Amino acid sequence: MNGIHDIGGMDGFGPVIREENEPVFHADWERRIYPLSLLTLRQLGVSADEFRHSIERMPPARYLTSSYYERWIAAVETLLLEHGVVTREEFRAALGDEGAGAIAKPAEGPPATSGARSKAPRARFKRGDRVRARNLNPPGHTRLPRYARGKAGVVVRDWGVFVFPDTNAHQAGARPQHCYAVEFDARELWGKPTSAKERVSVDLWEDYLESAATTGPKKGGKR
Amino acid sequence: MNGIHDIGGMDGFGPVIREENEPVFHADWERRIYPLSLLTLRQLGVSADEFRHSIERMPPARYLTSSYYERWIAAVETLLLEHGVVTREEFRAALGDEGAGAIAKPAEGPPATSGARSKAPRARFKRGDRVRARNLNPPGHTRLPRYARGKAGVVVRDWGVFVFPDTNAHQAGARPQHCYAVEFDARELWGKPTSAKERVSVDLWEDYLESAATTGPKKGGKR
Amino acid sequence: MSRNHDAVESGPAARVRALEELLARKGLVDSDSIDKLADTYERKVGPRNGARMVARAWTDAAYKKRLLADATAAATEMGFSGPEGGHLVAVENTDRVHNLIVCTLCSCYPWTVLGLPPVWYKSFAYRSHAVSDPRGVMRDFGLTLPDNVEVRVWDSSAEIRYLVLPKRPRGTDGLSEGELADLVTRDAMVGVAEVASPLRTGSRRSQA
Amino acid sequence: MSRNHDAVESGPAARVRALEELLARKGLVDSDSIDKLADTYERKVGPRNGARMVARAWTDAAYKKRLLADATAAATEMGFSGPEGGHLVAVENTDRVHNLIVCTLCSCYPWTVLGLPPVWYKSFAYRSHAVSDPRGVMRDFGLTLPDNVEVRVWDSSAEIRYLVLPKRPRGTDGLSEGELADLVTRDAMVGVAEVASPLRTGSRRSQA
Repeated sequence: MNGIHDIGGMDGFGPVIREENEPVFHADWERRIYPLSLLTLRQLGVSADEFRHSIERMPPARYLTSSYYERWIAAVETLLLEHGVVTREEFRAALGDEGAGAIAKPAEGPPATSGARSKAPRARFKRGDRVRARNLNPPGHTRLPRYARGKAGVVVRDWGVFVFPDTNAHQAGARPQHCYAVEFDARELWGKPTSAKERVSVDLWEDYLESAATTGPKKGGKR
Repeated sequence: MNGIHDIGGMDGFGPVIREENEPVFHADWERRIYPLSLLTLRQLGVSADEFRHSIERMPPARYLTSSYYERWIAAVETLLLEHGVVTREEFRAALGDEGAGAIAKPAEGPPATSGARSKAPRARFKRGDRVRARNLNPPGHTRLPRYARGKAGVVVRDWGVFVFPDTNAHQAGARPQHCYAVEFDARELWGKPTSAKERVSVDLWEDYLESAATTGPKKGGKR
Repeated sequence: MSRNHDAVESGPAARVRALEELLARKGLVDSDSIDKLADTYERKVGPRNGARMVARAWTDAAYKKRLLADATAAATEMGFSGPEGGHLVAVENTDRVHNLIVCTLCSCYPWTVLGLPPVWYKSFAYRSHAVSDPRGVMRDFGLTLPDNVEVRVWDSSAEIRYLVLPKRPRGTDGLSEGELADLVTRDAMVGVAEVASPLRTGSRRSQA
Repeated sequence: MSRNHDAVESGPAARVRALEELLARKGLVDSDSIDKLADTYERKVGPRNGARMVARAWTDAAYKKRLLADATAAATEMGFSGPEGGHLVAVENTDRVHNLIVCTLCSCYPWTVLGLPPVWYKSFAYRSHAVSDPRGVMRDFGLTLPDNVEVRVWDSSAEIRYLVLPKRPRGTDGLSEGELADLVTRDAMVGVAEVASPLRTGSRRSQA
């Protein structure tokens, strides 16, 4: 989903403010929700993908007005409800409302994929290949940031085989496949006429990519 | 700027809720802020472009948590402050805080353009031309939505000559130029394999566009 | 309901009052001008204007032609004009094409002919999804179009303001221009609805 | 300061207490396990781990080679491992290239070697601008790079976790590995700062 979490390239959030001598946790409740969440996720067998997606499905205004650990509270509540561990009635008795899961966007996953793919599939791309991130806008979880979609870059590393977040977050299959570091020139991403060199590397799964040769003319030379 | 206002294509806001027998204004303050704003903008000589940009520069969380007319309040306060009509001290005395302008992102406009361009410049494109929206990410105001950037479409209408928002909002020149209705296939915009036909027309100024032939292969045939 | 609103909005209400006082002291605005302008939008400008244009286009082929060629002139000719009507364009719904109007970047709307936009038109839900999932948005309004009808979305990103000319419903042959105008809704002129046939309502009633 | 925080966060504080009680009753979590895990992140895991790796890489060419070839193994060899360290990658700053780490989609971070991320790393300001304006973000931290230094941003969109190997500052020839580790900051290992030279501080002091 094109959620509020996908904020790479957005403007308007102001300068980055650094806190001097920052503590690990700013309050006792942060110190407790963090391990509480980790333990709960382990008990429920929730993957990192599913956990991330439970945060992404928060109402956008709530996402932006919540602190980092407040988003974790919301995620845990959503998952407890969706995994049938806690009911809305139990939340109401304990929290005074039905829990964040009651207002989270329902997950819309892709259809389950068969387990037909091998566990160590062959890599379609190799270092130096010019690729283009596909313009995918799935309704469910994805780790292809909007700012990279449709943009051409170069494979700089093959990280090996990883489960595919877009299906794994929805229990729709692990779909293991190669994941690559794809390097984009900042001019390609933002169209800016920078004199100073800037490149952004994004880790992208094979299903996010297509050969750049098939969709556009080759720009620039060899690297 | 890639502000929170540029939400075309975003997910997570839920279904559209229609109000039965909706009144023109929902409260007396809405009934007053609306004409108050129009009159103030007229007095200050604020263009629609500058007005829109004053809304876009609201902090994103505040933008999302404000109602439509609350955003107008913020915009008017910002413009009154920036035009030097009301001081922060006066706002503090009247409102209890320094006004929304104190927390708005400062405008970052482009350098002023010379008035060299003629008032009725020649149209570079004509109906039927295949064009591509440029990948522009200016720090200031723009009316080129993010979802259209980098996408190819077809000119379906030439609306004639209009002042250019990206400079006009910043008092950096009117830069009059042709504005076109450019029609994009939904598959081009969202990459979705729709069987049902969908097209989105966006009104785009000439400076937002380049000939599609120069940046990619021609897809599809004549129209 | 409206009392509820007042309670929730006591913040902005107090703020607007203070702003108005401040600007009045500075001689920038006055209470009479504010009232007058508010009255205009509450009483004079509204979807009734657009509905009359639509009804006339349905009954007067020459007017329809003028409307589709130059909606600004066609509106002015009926007495509807104003700052936001300067570049009005009418787009026609047919059996093959259905048009939908949105403004993703703010909430541009053809004020002169439809009045001020409803809350849903200005909502983030509508602005975000009308361009990426127009059929889903229409379903939110109870309108399900057949797959063979092409959807054309118009994002009002510049100074053009769009008005949808809906399809004339069946069973309206004998109706006058005024009766037809009564059938035309704001929602139909934005494209999230069709104009309902009086026949259908009638038959439903006769079944009940 | 921390009292202030408690006051502001009384909402979440009460909520987390109620959640913990509810889940404890269900036998899902217990207070001891929570304390133990919290302790681990407050006391055992932190940027000191990464700093020791950096200092060693500066003084031990063979270790540096191993670190750049397989940072996961190079971390494990020093006793640092864990679920978030499974795919650790070190990227080296040189006179020509400066690396910066971000996670635009959430807040992925190399926990095992740097501990939990600071608030600024998780902030919308950092996540949004690190990819589109990395030099501007560095300036927020007081770091202005010459234009001829290439900036390479790594967006942690998958399961790879990045660690920046900063440049060894001048004037550190005589320092021990432990003394070097004391110079290495978390910010430098994320790429928003350079490791300051002890010389510069010294000379500034001698001027004062």
